[in-house]
Amino acid sequence: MSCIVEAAGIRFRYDSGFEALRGVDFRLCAGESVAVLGPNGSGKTTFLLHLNGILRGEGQLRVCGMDVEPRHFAAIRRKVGILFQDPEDQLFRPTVLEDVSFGPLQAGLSKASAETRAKQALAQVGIHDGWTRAPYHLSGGEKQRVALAGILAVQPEVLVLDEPTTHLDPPARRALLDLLATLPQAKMIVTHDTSFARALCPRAVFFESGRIAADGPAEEIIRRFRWEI
Amino acid sequence: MSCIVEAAGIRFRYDSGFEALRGVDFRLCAGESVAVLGPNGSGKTTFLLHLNGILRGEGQLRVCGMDVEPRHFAAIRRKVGILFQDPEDQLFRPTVLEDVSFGPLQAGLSKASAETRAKQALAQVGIHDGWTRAPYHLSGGEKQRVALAGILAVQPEVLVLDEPTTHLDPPARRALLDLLATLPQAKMIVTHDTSFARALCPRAVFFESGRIAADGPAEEIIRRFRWEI
Amino acid sequence: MHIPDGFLSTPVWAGLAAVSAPSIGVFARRAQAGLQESRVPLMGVMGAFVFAAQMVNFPVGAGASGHLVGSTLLAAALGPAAATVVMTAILAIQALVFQDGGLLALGANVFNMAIAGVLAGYWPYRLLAGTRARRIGIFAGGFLSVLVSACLCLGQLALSGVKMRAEVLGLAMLVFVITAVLEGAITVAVLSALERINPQWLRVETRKNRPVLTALAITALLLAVAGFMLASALPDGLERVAGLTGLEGKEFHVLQSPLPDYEALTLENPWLRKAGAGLVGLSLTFAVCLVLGRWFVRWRSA
Amino acid sequence: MAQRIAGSHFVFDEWSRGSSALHRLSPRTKLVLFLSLLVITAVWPQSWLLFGLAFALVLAARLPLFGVAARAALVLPFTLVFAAATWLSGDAHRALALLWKSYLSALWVALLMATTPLEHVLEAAAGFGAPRLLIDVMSFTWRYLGVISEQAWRMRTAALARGGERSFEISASTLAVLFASSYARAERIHRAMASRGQKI
Ligand SMILES: Nc1ncnc2c1ncn2[C@@H]1O[C@H](COP(=O)(O)OP(=O)(O)OP(=O)(O)O)[C@@H](O)[C@H]1O
Ligand SMILES: Nc1ncnc2c1ncn2[C@@H]1O[C@H](COP(=O)(O)OP(=O)(O)OP(=O)(O)O)[C@@H](O)[C@H]1O
Ligand SMILES: [Mg+2]
Ligand SMILES: [Mg+2]
Repeated sequence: MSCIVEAAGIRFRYDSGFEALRGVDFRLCAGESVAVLGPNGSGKTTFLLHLNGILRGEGQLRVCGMDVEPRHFAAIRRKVGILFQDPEDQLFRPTVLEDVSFGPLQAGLSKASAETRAKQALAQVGIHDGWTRAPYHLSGGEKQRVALAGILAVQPEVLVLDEPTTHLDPPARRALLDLLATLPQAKMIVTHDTSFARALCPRAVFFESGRIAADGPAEEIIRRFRWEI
Repeated sequence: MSCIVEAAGIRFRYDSGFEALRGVDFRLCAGESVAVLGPNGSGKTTFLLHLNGILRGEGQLRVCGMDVEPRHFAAIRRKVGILFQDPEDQLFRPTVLEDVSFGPLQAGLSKASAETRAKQALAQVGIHDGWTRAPYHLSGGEKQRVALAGILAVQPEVLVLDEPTTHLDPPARRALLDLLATLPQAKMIVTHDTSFARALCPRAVFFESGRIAADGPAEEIIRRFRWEI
Repeated sequence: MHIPDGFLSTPVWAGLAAVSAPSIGVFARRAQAGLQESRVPLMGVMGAFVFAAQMVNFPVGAGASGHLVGSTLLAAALGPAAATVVMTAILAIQALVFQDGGLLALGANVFNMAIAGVLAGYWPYRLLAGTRARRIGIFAGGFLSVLVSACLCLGQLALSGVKMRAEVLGLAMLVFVITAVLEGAITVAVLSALERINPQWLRVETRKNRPVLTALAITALLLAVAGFMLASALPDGLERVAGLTGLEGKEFHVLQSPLPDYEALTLENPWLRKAGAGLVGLSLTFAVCLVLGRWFVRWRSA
Repeated sequence: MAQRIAGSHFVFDEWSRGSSALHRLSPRTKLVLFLSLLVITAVWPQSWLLFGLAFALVLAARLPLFGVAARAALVLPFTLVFAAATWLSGDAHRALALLWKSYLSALWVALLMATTPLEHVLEAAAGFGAPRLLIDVMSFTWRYLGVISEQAWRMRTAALARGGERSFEISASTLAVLFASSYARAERIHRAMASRGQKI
């Protein structure tokens, strides 16, 4: 079977000597949505950063059929779209449109077609104007949507979201839920918001001190670890 | 009746000219717990920052029987403990223990008794070691706990918490819920997490574009504004 | 200490622009050599950090307070070449967006604060960082970076004919010395706190012998002292210097041939003569810098 | 302990998104134009005549006259000190010249920035040969200026809220922690850039 992510025995130690991952085994197939649950400090964010080679530990890791190695980084980073925890860190260009077209431009598109792509992605997240606004003029929810558009503009095969609902008010959270439900890509969603996880992901994995302690139906995992909020 | 917070007609305009508060009326009495709900950008955080004089707008504001004026700031700040939205902002000392003992030290305690106080507060939030770690290396949830300990160590009369659960995993969130339920102080809790609000606060106020649009039983307000997550 | 436009005479701002522009080019190339991609956001965010840090007041008693300038801190954290580039970015943004310092005077301000200030701050740190006198090195760095920038600034103003009475000058010097002591003290306090958090951030260069930087640093120091002495000794210094070096005569010939119609104007207008002298100086310095820059690049790659 | 970056600091950002002829002029042309005006102001003794032109341009660009004039006035505190010193040394004429020259020059820069978004000014400067690294650093510095000074302000607020007094030591450790947090932020930004396929 062709899987998008195949990880086996991933181990990683930070410079400080702390061993954040201690043998992670994980598979994700096309079109699947997985919730990534687990306590604070269990290594969820650290694991995500391995998927496109930003952190590199020991073990076997293949993404979209390629080993995660420097010569494949460019290709892999086009297929894996990671949305980080703080949208402020992702909007690093002076205007919304420039920011969203950053990815396509880096992928070698012309300026014009990168901007067309960016506008499509912005429309997908429900932003139809204000393209020349600067990021610091946006509200928290808008920042998050622009950041998501920046990921979508690269047309990745898998979306990886790190706590996408923090700071969103309930209507904005519902809007994000609806938006994500319409996107066809495979998804990995790190979240402490179990009702969000349950609404989007039939499957869940549970991290515990640097390992995946359980993998199975989201309902069951939430019940088993008493993870209900 | 003696009320801890009495606010009438608070208006505030940021330097940018944006009018973030447009007449807020609010009362909080001893032992009460109030959930502060409302959309992103409706002025919740701005209002909290008025309670101990960090921002100063127009209108009448009395806290613990004192007008919020420079000559009362020191006294008021010892009675009002504010937990900020982003724990990153709150941890401004080089180590965890120093950070938590900052408040007691400023209140005039000796170094030794300030540290004892700090260790008690850290134990309350479930941190029993790692006192000399640098706050910036902690995971999101750990930061939030340290920040909360910093507030508890001052033993204030009213706890004002701005989105205290955003980065907490479900067990930590439950622990915080239990902890807050046992604390006798009056509480104001800004949150988008309605089940947390409901579990802790019988009463809720709802902010909307710089005003309190509704004040009443939490259940009713959540239903009325369709604020369920 | 950010000199606005309108203060410096044309030869001074033009000359300094001609020195600064290619130097920044050299520093940028230097900072980029062996630059991991991650350093660009780091440098940018550090620029924003210094900007924000400059707004944090340090109370020193009696209701007075000072703030950090940051050259030495930046040099310790990023190395001198990158620190120079970051300081230049800050100065340019201050000139463009905050009307703090002029745009034509940017060359002068960059020279005073980003080049001379950073180098004067870095060298004491570099020399003493590995020894027991570490704190003294840091203090001296902060102190010198501010004092050198201030002296250069005063010197250039005087050179441009902004007259100041001795008392005023003395008062200004006093203020500068106090600011410099404060910068030293703040830098020591912040760096010590940083060391407790993570000592890896503060780099002590292990590579030895960099003759160009040493030379530049010493030149900067000498220039500062010379500039200031000149400023206090000779109120209308440039004319004297021009007279001494014979520039006064030459610049006339240079101007004469391409602009014959304006000959009378040229003769009568001292400001045009000055501008002419400035242009000559500018081209000369620019040429020198280009040659130096080329040589430096070749020397680096060799 | 920390002043706040006021929203008014971002006022150019608003103005520069206008649509007058001056706004639409190519940024390179504008850069050359305003640099020339600055040079003329610097070398021409009668350049105060140009005040008329400056205000005409402000109106032509449909900018608020008072607002732009006030922006340019930010230069005055420094100027006033030195003008006073010059006046004291008996050169009233020169003192006056210092005042109007620096003010007029500030007006030109304010006009440039009020009609051209900063990122376009930077692109134009890069087109004229400014080092790419410097331009990139400026762009990042400008982007995170608000974020980090806001954070500095909130840290100071947090210290005050816990009864902190203004003190040298607290300011120093706050700056150290702010440095640490900025360092971590730079790391996260770099990760975000790399994740979106930034070429190496
Ligand atoms: N740069 C770093 N250096 C050293 N240790 C780190 C670093 N970043 C994270 N850690 C540590 O690694 C562990 C795993 O961190 P990680 O961020 O992956 O946790 P997480 O599962 O995402 O937690 P959370 O739910 O709180 O976000 C934590 O204990 C954290 O303290
Ligand atoms: N420093 C500032 N300068 C200018 N405007 C500001 C500033 N801080 C906040 N605002 C604006 O004031 C409004 C109210 O902000 P506030 O932070 O109080 O909202 P909030 O209700 O806490 O929202 P959230 O739920 O997202 O935290 C927002 O529109 C915001 O953009
Ligand atoms: Mg995480
Ligand atoms: Mg808020």
